[in-house]
Amino acid sequence: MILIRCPWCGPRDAGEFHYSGEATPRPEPASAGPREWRDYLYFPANPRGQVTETWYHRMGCRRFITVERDTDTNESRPVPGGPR
Amino acid sequence: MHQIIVWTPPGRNAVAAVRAPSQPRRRRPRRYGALALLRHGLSGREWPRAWSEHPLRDRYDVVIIGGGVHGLAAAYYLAANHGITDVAVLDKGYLGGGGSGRSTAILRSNYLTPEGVRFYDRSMQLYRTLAADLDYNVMFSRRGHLTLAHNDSSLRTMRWRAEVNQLQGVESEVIGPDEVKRLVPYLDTSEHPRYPILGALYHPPGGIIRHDAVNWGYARAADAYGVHIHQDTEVTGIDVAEGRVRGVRTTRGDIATRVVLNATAGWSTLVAALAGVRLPIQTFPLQAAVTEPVRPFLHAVVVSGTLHVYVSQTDRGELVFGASVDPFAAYSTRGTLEFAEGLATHILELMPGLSRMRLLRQWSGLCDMTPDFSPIMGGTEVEGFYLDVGWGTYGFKAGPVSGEAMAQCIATGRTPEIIEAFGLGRFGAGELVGEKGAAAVGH
Amino acid sequence: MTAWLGPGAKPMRLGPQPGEEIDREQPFTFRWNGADVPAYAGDTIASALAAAGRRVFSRSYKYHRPRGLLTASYHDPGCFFQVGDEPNVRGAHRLAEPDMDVRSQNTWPSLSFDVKAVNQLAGRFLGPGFYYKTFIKPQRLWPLYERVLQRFVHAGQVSADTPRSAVDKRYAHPDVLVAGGGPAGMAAAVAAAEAGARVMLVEEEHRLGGHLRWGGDADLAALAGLRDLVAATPGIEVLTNAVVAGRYDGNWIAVVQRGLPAGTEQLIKARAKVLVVAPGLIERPYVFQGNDVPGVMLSTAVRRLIRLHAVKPGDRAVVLTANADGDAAVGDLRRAGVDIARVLDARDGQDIVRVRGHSVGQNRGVRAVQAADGTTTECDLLVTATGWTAPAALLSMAGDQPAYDPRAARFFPRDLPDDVLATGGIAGDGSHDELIAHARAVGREAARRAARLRREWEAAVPTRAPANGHGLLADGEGLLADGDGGHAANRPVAIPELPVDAHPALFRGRTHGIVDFCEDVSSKDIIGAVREGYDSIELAKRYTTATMGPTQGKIELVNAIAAAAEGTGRSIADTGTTTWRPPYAPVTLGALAGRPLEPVRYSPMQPWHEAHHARPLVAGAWIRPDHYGDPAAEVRNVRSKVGIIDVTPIGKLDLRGPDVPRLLNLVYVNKWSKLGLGKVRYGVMCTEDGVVFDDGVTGRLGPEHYLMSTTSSGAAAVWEWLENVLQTMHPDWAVHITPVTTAYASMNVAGPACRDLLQRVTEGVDLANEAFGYMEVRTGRVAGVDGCVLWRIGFTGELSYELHVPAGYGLHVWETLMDRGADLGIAPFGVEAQRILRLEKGHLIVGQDTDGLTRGFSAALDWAIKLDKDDFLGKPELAWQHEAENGGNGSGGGKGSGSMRLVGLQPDDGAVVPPEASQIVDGPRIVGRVTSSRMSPTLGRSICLAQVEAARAAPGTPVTVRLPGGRLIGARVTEHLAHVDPEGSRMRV
Amino acid sequence: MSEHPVMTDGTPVARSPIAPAPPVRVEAGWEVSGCRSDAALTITDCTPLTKVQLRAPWNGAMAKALGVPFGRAGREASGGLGGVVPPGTSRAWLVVGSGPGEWLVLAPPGAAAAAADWLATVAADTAGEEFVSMTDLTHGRALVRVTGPDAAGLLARLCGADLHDDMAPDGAALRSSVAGVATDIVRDDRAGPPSYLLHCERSSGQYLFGALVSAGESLGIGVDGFRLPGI
Repeated sequence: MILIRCPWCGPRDAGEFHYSGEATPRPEPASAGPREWRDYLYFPANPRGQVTETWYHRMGCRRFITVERDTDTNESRPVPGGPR
Repeated sequence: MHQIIVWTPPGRNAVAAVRAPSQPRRRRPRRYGALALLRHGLSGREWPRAWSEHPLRDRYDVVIIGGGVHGLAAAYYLAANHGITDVAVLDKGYLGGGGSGRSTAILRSNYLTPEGVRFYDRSMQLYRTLAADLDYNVMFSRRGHLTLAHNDSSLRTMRWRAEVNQLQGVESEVIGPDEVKRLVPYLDTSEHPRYPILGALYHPPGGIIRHDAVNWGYARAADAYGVHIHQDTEVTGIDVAEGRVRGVRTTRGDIATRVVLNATAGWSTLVAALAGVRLPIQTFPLQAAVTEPVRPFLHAVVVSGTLHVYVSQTDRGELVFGASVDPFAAYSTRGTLEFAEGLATHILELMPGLSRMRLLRQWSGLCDMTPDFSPIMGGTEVEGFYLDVGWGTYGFKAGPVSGEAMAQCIATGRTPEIIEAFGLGRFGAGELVGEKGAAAVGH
Repeated sequence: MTAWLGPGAKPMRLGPQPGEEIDREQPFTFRWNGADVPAYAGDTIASALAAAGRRVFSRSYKYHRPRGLLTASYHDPGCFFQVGDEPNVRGAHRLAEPDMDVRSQNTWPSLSFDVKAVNQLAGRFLGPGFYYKTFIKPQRLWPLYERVLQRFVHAGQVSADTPRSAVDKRYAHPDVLVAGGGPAGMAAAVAAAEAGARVMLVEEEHRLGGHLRWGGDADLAALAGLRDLVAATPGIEVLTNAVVAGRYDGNWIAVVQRGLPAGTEQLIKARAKVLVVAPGLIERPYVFQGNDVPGVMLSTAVRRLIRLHAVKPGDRAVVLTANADGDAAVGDLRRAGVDIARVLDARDGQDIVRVRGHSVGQNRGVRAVQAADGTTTECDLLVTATGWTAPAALLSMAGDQPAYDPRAARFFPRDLPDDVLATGGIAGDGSHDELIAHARAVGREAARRAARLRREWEAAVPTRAPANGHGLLADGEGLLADGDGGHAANRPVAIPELPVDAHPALFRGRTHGIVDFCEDVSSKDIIGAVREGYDSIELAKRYTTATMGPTQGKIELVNAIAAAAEGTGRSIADTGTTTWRPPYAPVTLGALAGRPLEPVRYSPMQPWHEAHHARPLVAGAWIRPDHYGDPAAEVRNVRSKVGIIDVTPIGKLDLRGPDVPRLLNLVYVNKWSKLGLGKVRYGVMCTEDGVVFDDGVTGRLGPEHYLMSTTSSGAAAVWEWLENVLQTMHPDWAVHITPVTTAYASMNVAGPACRDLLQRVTEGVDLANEAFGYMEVRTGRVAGVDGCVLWRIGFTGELSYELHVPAGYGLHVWETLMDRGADLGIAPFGVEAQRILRLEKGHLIVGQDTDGLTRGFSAALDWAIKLDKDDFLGKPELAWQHEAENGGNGSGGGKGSGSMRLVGLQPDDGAVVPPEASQIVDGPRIVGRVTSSRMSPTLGRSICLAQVEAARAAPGTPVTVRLPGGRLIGARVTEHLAHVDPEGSRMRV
Repeated sequence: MSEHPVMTDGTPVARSPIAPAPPVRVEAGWEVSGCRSDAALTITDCTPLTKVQLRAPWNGAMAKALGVPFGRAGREASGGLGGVVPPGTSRAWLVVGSGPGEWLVLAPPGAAAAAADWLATVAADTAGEEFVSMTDLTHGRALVRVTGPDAAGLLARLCGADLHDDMAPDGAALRSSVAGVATDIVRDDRAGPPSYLLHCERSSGQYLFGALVSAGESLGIGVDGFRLPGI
């Protein structure tokens, strides 16, 4: 069970969270064409190494938090400048 | 055998233009069989190498990245079906060290969509005769495959699959709890508060196979045709110029080639990126585990999508378990305890009698998940760069048909009908394949 | 020579030994293959059998050679027994118990006479992977061969009747977890605890002490001292007969406590801040011809037998020794009265060639040993002490790649992560004092690193009393306050280098022998496999199955690597090692599963449903009434009189704030800006790919107060979805969402008489049609309960009110309605009746009438989807689908699933109900499927909803439905989705 | 079929999702168990307590006025909580910082209106420039109290959060998974042995209670009925 360092609750088991994937900004729906939109929908960066992603602490503070995680080692830390 | 690469104008395919010998020359290794065993047993003579070692050439007609079942099968069919033998298969580790060697080796073709069913059924056909074709016993064991339904909606999906399967001529039917109990007496079919067994999708042709043997059999047979197999050879770069492939760089030297097939799993986005191609893939670990052996008691393959678990018993008496992919993306293959816990919890929901069996070993492989639980096969915007990736949790069972189709695709420069639905273009066009429904557990 | 087998076997129990772990005051007997065997408390099954003169315990996997004691430890491959209904019990570890029923495994018909032993003769033909090379043709025969292979399965049996164990798991949060309770582990634990750390000390054997337990007087004295220290030091939790089964990311440690009643185990999940690995070393067998003959034992095995269990291992022994432990074994054997026929010292180049055993008759043990100098010595016991294997599993799981040191002929840690340290034999050699000093330093350093992490974590949690500042301990406070002093807390503890003693590299002698005793794999097999091309250690392992058996390499790995290296001509270091996978030792499924914990949810009216024999339906975690006996009658009652259904599981979200309309506008495909007070509206949510995700109604209870309903299964997902929108897209919006699904007991009262009924029990709400119209909401007092919410909506297509009652009063209100409605003919209805009613009404169910790719327009939601809104989730894809389907240039492309359409469908023969999922075909081609179907009690004919190609969606279009089994029937697309009352007049009265 | 008693004042009796162990009595309008236990480890169904949720900016004026930060629970102004205490309620009300910008007020049965009034006054004092909302969750949640020296040991069988005194001392409030159910855990010793309030979504109450009782069997857990004021 990897440890997610919740900026609100402190270190907690990852099982308390719901992984909601890479943090990608939503394109401007008015202007986005199919290519851009489907890039956003279907084409993650999927890096090997550091990735910035969003987790939902559903069993805890129920905040969506931004986490930097290494996809090789699973070491993670909250993104600096988090809520607290 | 030397071949001349002729320049092919854009739009046409490099290898399609290779003048291949009409008859592939096959250096037959000494055949296996009972007699051979006897001979070697008596003489005590050593067996010839299953495949030979070669120096890395500086040019090949076709370079296949990934020495798993997909890459090896593609190499074998390029040679056997199309006479293209100037082929190198590169693997950064040992043969079948990736998904092919970590798979739970379950075979079935009871998918949800017609294109899926046709595709996997062709794979089953090839698997059935593979031992004889490769002169290597791959131990295909037809066991019957049961997908349990614990609630109305999964029972509905089972019916859906059964109907589609039958329309494609695939043996598949929905059976009731009593029939399920008859096939698998250890299952708890009593009034279960939470996960009652309401029925199952029964797929008699489904079964298991010895995954390593499949890899080794393809390697040995491809080698016999002159294909070069290079282990411990990692690709570090892919040269692309004027929109087409020129060569690959490896830890053991550079290779000039017009055709590269990306047949990797787990690393496919990284390999594709070397050629500047982006893929709609996220990589997740998939874990499996095996118990200590016990006397055979489980003959069918049992799957529960709701409980995310599947199990079969090997000829050695071990239970082999699998589940769905890990809950978050990663390139780690160290495995997790929660997988083992979930597995045990769920298997005991199904078969409470097993609580004294012991888990012996767990392991983990990497799965490339696509948005529609279907693979990505065919060409790319980079000419000569082909994809056989995105296999999620169901790549092993597709090994032979993928090899056959990709070989045809590369040799003819045309996408075979059987894989038309799986092109990379579908994501940009928003035309996803409808396997989503069936893929709760892709086994 | 004594007969080693069968009745009359000669007792081998010795007189009392110093430090013996048997209790002679507690004798008892247990059953071995049906015969009584005497034992003392503290005996393992195997030690009791050995004391009774038994010597052959099992048969080997492939060749069915007789096997006896080898290591006399948990890993002993010859001692797997069936105990009652428990298979593969480690007989050299499991303590014997009175009346235990122990049986040998893998023997048929009997242990002494085993017909499969013929394989020994066939052995030369059954080389590694022989099965890959035969049974190839004819293929139809393979299944037959397969069944034969299966008969050779080498294991015990499980029973379908074994009760599921229900032992609770346990979480632990030690600062330091020490894996291994030998001298080093004990010293490290004490040092860490002295430095203020909370310590968990885990030992796999039944007592602390490791090799000191079977050592000489000095060892026993040292052991007593260490045990006293552990007992006297506060803060150490000691677990014996427990094993550290795995180390996972985040120093998540799996500890398995064995020896609970009836052979059950408990899983302990420890979040250790620092892990100290101190497993000691495992003695390695020597490879030579006959090395698996019963009577060939390791030096540690004979010392354990003599000193722990007072068992004489044999009468006449030859000893091959390469180290001090071998020498010590010689002494122990002498003291035990074993006649030492010969001592071969490998350090002087002496060696053995082969062991000859009795191959016939009762005695299958060692007969003679042939030495390298050509001499042959008669004996019944051969003891080898040829070196050690480092159990590097935990290091490897921590990401380390242990390094081989040819001088010591074993592997050592290479580089470990910050939160893992190693001490004891796995880290090096040296005197007892040197090892203890190393262990103490490691323990203190572990405590220091743990303290650093503990301060970090304490600072990160909001739960600590403001009194201790924000949780930051000043250096020296708390941990490490005593002894090393605070300032030391950030200075690494100097860990002394342990010496590494030279040891002769002994793996294989001059002949070939067994490497993997579980799998019957010989050195010849491995070398052959390597030469055949399976030349990486991983391929060789997979091809020969060496190290893949129950011991998982713990005793045979290095010998296997050595054989592979011999085959390739590479060095052992270059050959490398296979990756150790968890668990370190096998763990029962029962322990991993623990007590079944499956959350189950009940509505407040559950007692009533049970009392009225409702047939339960499992819906996710909810248990709901499917029906109360006759769904069709329940339907008719709703259409003619009044029915009541418990719909508590319907998701409910309480929405408050000025920006709620903006939220609704964004997440629903339809418009919400102008929802009046007291009004209710149906809404559909799509995901960003335009696929239908959930639906429900939302009502406006107050100026800034809304109540949203979702599907039962979608409740949690929709809540998370909305929070996601608010927190990540619009943190500026003032909206508070509170899940209130079970704050209300929800019941739908439906049917012509439902208004009469409600009028009898409702206060403060005018139920008249003109005062409280269709698709409106009110709050009031029902059956004396304040704060009830009444929706007037019509999922069933009848006049109906959905009541949401404060949950604590749900049962009261339900029972009141049943009482007061009796004369109106009220009857409960279940989920099945509701499904029929909604199907008659043509209401879709998300996930049944739609699937994972059904975009909004394909669900016939054209009327709801407002593409003229600036934005809503999923709009772009829906806009492109619309464009593509309405002759636009289709820039978005995608027939995709856009080509399908949800329609009403009626079979030409109204008596036929095509089962749900029946396919709609055009010749061989699939052009749609039936998504819902029932016999309509109201219309007396079969009705369906179906997904068909858009081209066939026009009302009146005839289609062909393929029934299961292949029969084809005709059906026709209906004008509306609704089969009953398409105008909706019944709901609006 | 259970009869449904009605209070003298005509209002019906409320029921907890947790079936009361007999003898069943009515306390403050709620059906409760009348059984008593003198076991060292006890479990009590406290569902009848009033539970009012407050939402406001986690670091705004309302938060300051309440004086209870996220992660802590408090009854009085002292102990750094510096908050407002409803007049005349002294120790009777428990204010829990249950989430960032989320508070839970636990009060004796039937005090919902009073609690709301009090919170409204507090909110009013903050000049109301921030968005504040209140929801009565008395019927929407189940509430259980486990008390005894082994209480933390019991929870350690079902919950992965570190409840050692240095991480979760008296007055700690955290939400985590207990037996797979999202649960507010409030350490509330009341100057006695360690005691934890467990607060979860109502329909899982019976399941959670059952899981705690079975996990507590080997620790000799006893069921102790609800007693006023109960907080």
